[in-house]
This record gives sequence, structure tokens and C-alpha cells, in this order.
Amino acid sequence: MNDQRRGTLRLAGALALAALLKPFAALAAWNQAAFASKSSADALKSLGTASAESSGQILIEAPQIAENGAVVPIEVTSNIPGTTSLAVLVEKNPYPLVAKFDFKEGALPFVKINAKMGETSDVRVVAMAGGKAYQATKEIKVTIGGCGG
Amino acid sequence: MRAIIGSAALALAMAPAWAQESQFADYQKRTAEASPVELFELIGEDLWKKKQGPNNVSLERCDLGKGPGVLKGAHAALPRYFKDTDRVMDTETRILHCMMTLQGRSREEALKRPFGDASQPSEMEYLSAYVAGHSRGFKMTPGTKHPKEKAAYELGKKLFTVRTGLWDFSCTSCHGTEGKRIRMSELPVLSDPKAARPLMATWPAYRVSNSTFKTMQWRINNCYRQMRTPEPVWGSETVNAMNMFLTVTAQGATYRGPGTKR
Amino acid sequence: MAGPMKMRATLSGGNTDVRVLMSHPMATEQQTKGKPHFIQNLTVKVNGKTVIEGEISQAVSRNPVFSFRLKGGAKGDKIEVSWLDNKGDTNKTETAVA
Amino acid sequence: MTKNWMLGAGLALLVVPPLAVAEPSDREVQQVMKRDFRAKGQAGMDRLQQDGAQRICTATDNKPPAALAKQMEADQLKSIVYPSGSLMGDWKSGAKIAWGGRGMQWHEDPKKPADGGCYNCHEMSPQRTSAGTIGPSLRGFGKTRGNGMEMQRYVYGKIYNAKAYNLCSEMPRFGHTGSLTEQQMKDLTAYLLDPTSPVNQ
Repeated sequence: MNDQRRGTLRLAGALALAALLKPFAALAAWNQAAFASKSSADALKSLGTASAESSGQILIEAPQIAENGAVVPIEVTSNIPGTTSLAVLVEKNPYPLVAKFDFKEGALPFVKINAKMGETSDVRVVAMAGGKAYQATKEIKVTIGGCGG
Repeated sequence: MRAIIGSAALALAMAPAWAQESQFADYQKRTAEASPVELFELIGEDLWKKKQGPNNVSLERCDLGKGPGVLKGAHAALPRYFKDTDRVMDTETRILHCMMTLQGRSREEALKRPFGDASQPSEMEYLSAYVAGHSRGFKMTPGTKHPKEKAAYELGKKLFTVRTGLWDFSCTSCHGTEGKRIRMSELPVLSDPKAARPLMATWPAYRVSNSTFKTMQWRINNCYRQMRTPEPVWGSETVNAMNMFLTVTAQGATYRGPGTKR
Repeated sequence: MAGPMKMRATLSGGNTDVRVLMSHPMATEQQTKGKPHFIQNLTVKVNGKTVIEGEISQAVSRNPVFSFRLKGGAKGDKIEVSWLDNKGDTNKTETAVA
Repeated sequence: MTKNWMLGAGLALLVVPPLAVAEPSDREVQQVMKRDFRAKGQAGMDRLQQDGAQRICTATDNKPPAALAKQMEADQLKSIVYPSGSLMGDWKSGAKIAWGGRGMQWHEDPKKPADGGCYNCHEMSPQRTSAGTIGPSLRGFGKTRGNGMEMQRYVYGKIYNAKAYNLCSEMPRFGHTGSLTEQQMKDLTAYLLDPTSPVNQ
């Protein structure tokens, strides 16, 4: 961001917060191995959800065909009781794992994100519930890839 | 089940003709629902209220045609003729006018970077987002009565069909026949109100393919670039007349932007 | 570095729908010749208590937009969303459920 | 009548406008454009100078009188320079030119060769679906028409100067405007006519 914009934004709060939140940086967990995996199988191994069973209780709402892979809205809901996490993977992306969310008491296992897709691919969603992994997939066609632009 | 089919049929019947066939209708609806476009209005608000220029004042007293400081419905009533400049101006041209007259900035400085990119959108783009956002729900009523407004419409209409540039294109080369596609993108026939209305009601817009906010000045400039012409001057009579022609063709539509485009 | 955020939290069908927008380049390796810049961690809190923790990658679109759903909720509940990116930049926003 | 066309005089195609101000003449529009455009990069102001074909097609809403069109098409045909020998280049290079969209725009490096951008308007290959529909589908072009010398000359000529065959065609004149080189146009010809090209599978 340039200096001009910097000056115009509501930054005072954010900057003060940055100082306060530094400890958070040290604490925050980010599964390097899973995100660096070049296949979804490896990514799922790193997430500890390698052998997931297919489930019709995981709903993936997304367009069948995306005009531009730079933004592909994907909405995921798990109706499996006791779902504690949802991971979203785009099989054919250079790094398939897009995001993983942990849901604690007070949150419902639902999330909507915009993902980049390099090409037409299956989108795989893996849910954890009661210590077991479940999964569902949906193909999304992409007419213009969205990783490089 | 029958009820569901019925309502789907109704939705289709209500959609503009060219949108009916669009295989991307679902994609476009979903991206619009999940668009970051509001962020641009938010940053635009900060810039609108920021004291700038030699006069160190904000743009809050800018007269966009509804009186100094009135934003509500202003964008939806543009382009129109302004007596103080004796010319037809669109939202962006008028914002520039306020930067120069209120803030005392030079045209060169204020227009140093009229079009931004994803990593650094331009001040004008943010401001347009903020201004346009105040017209949501307003009917689009560009000026059609003053002789210069009429002349701008006529010029724009004519420009739409002029074959020019290295590759002999006119606007109608792409936007003149119903049901055509450039690559995978459906091409609206912009001289037809049923195509122009939904389109103009959602510009300016967050454009997914650019991953940033884009305005009508940019859209027209970018069409000419692809037509292999030299560059139209920002805010010139040519660009504003084209905008006038498209907006008058779309008049009566309810403004619901800033929108989200492919 | 942190651009603005915007959030809305509304009661809907007995639950709370949260929609949050963040200004961030989310630049991929391909775009930056190997120096990606993207948000890695997201945290959603309700009245100070963490309810969702997200880990995200460079494959989330520029200027991320997320929707979440919280169980129950009441008007005035304080929702807070914060993020941390791979360069250590961070930002947060807060809103009351409407 | 023909004389009027030749003079480029404004024609009676006045659809009654919703606003009662006379539409500007073609000449006035040209003057406005010259005032409102600036040369940028490789795109000079000379590109706004309408030639006869552009002028007549603008004035007649792309429906020129048949006799005049025929005469002007014959003039355009004379502009085509055919290289000697076979006009079939390498279809693989042709595919890249057909499916590329760069070239001749003000922000682009004029030293880099331009593409044909054919895919913007023409469907060509069953393997590649992201093609437009502004122009006709070219799938199986050589398969149905053969690739004899006459067909090669037609394809090469059409790419070189589409206006020689249809005065108000929406297709650019790639050779006439110096947008594509002789070799590039031969490669494109091969892409459409070579039996081993994906176009003919």
C-alpha cells in the first residue's frame, strides 16, 4: 500500500493493535506441511484426515461453471452432528489446501469463501466429527484460470 | 416441487433476455453476493472526507448536481449539463472538477493516475465507489433536456457505430448483434435498453478479472484500447458522450451498484 | 499495510450470520515470483470467546470475503474478527449483532 | 446516388431520435475524435484516419450499395501481396497465433510479434472451448473445403484483407495493416487447412 493510502485509512487503531497482537503471531498455528503439499492426499495426511469416508451430509454450494478462476465462491455446510472442522481443497491447484476452519462451541459448521482456481477441478471438502473424517466433492468448471493474474 | 419450478420460470421470465441464456448467471449472482466491493466505498469515504490539496479541504461540499454536499441520488442523475462549466459531466469528471475548484488541485496532479490496478487502486476509483453507493435505489435519470445533453447523446450514439482504429472495429462490432460472445463472455447489445439497463445500473463495479474497482471512464478507455485506436482523453467529450448515450439508453433503471462484474 | 475491514452480523432464523470483508492482496507465489503475501490466520470471537479459528492459504481470493454462522446469539453481542498474515501484519474489526 | 456515397455525405438513415437534436455528421464526429484522442505507445493518431472502407461502412451502417461494395472490394483485393509457392506454414505456430490475444495495443511492446486473436470470434478446435461466436465457426475448415492452391489463396487473402471479400466484414485486415507477418499468415493458413491440424480433426 502506498503512503497516500496509508494516510487515509483508519489505521491508528490497527497499528496500535499490531503491537498488542505480536504475541498472537507467535501463538497462531498454521499447518505449514499441509499448505505446502502439492497433492490433496499429502495435504489430508498432514491434516490427519487421510482416510475420509464419503458423506451426503456435507453440502458444497458453488457455481457449476466459473467465468473467472480468480474468484470462485464456495459455500460449505456440514450436517454431520458434532462437526468440529471443515477443510476446503481444490484438487488441481498447485497447493490444493485452500482453507481449514475449526468450529468451537457457539459456531455452526458453515463457511463461505472465495477461492482461486487455476483450472477446472474437483473441490473436496473434508469434515471432522467425533474424531472421524468425512468428505464430499463437487466439480467446478473454470473458463479462465485465476492463480497467476 | 411444482411451486419451485413455477418460481424458477418466473425468475427467468423476469431476467433480461440476454441474461436468460447465460451459463454464467449463477456464477455472476454468487460473486455479486460475495463481493468485496463495499471495501471500496469505505475507503472512498475516507478519501472524500480527507482534507487535501493547496486549500486543505475535503470534498464534502462538492456539488454533484444536487447542491453542495448532497450525495443522495447524485450519481443516478448523471451525466448531465453543468452551467458552471458549460459542459456535460459524468460522476468522475465532476469529482475532478471538485478536486480542482474546492481543493485547489491541478488537473495534472489530480489525474496523475486515473486508473489503478489491483495492488493500488486509484483515488478516483475509490471516490467513484463512495459517490455511486449513495444512489442505490434511485431511478437513473441522466440529463436529457439541455441542448448540450441532447448533443452529447447524439454524439455518443454516433460514436457507437464509427468504424475506426487499426482493426476497423466499431462498438457495434461486438455490441451490435444479440446472442454473440467474445471468447466465453456474452456481449450485451448496449444500444438496446433491455441490455443497457442492468449493465449501467451496476457500474462502476468491482471487476473480478482485474480484482479491483473499475469505472465507466475506464471501461470506455479499455474498449478503445482493444479496438486498437489511440487513447481517448480521460473525461473528454468523446468519453462523456459515450457514457451519456449508454446511460440515456438505460434510463429508468433503478441504480443498484456499485456492482460486481466478471 | 493493513487495509480496512468491514463486518456485518445479523440475526437470522435464530442464528447469527456474520459477513466480513478484508482488504488484502492475497498474492500468490506465481504473482510475486516466489514471495507470496497472504493472510494465514483468522479468529472469530463472540463476547471475547473464540468460536472459529481459520487457517487459510494464498488460494483465497484477493480482498477476502467470508461468511460464518454462529449458534443463537442476541442483539448487541460483540463479534470480533482478526487476521494475521505471513508477514506478521494484522488487523481486526468489531461489530455488535443487529 | 453513388456519387453521394462516394462523397461520404450523411445519408437519410435518420431513425427518429428520442431527443430532437440533429445527429452530428460523420465529418463532425471525425473532428471530435481527432480532438479527444492522443497517440500512445505504438497507437498513433493515424489510426483514427478513416479509409474508404471504414468511411462507407460507417455511413451506410455496414450495408453499402452492392455495386459500390463490389468495386471497393476489388480495390481491396489488389492490396493483397501473395508470397510465391505454398501458402501453408506450420499449423502448430498458427495455433499459437490463433489462440493468442496480444498485439497492436497502445500498452504493448511493438517489437513483440502480434497474435491474431482469432479465438475472440471464431470457434476453431474441439479441444479448446473458450472461443467466441462473433464470426462463423471454423471447425473442420480444411476438411470440408480441401487445401488446394485456390483454397490456400482464399484463406491467406482473407486473413490478409478480409475487406476484399466482404467490404464491411468485422474482421481486421491483418496483412494490410501490417499486424501479422507473411510467415504468421502462412502459419494461420496451415492451422485452418492442414489435415493434421486440430481444426480438421
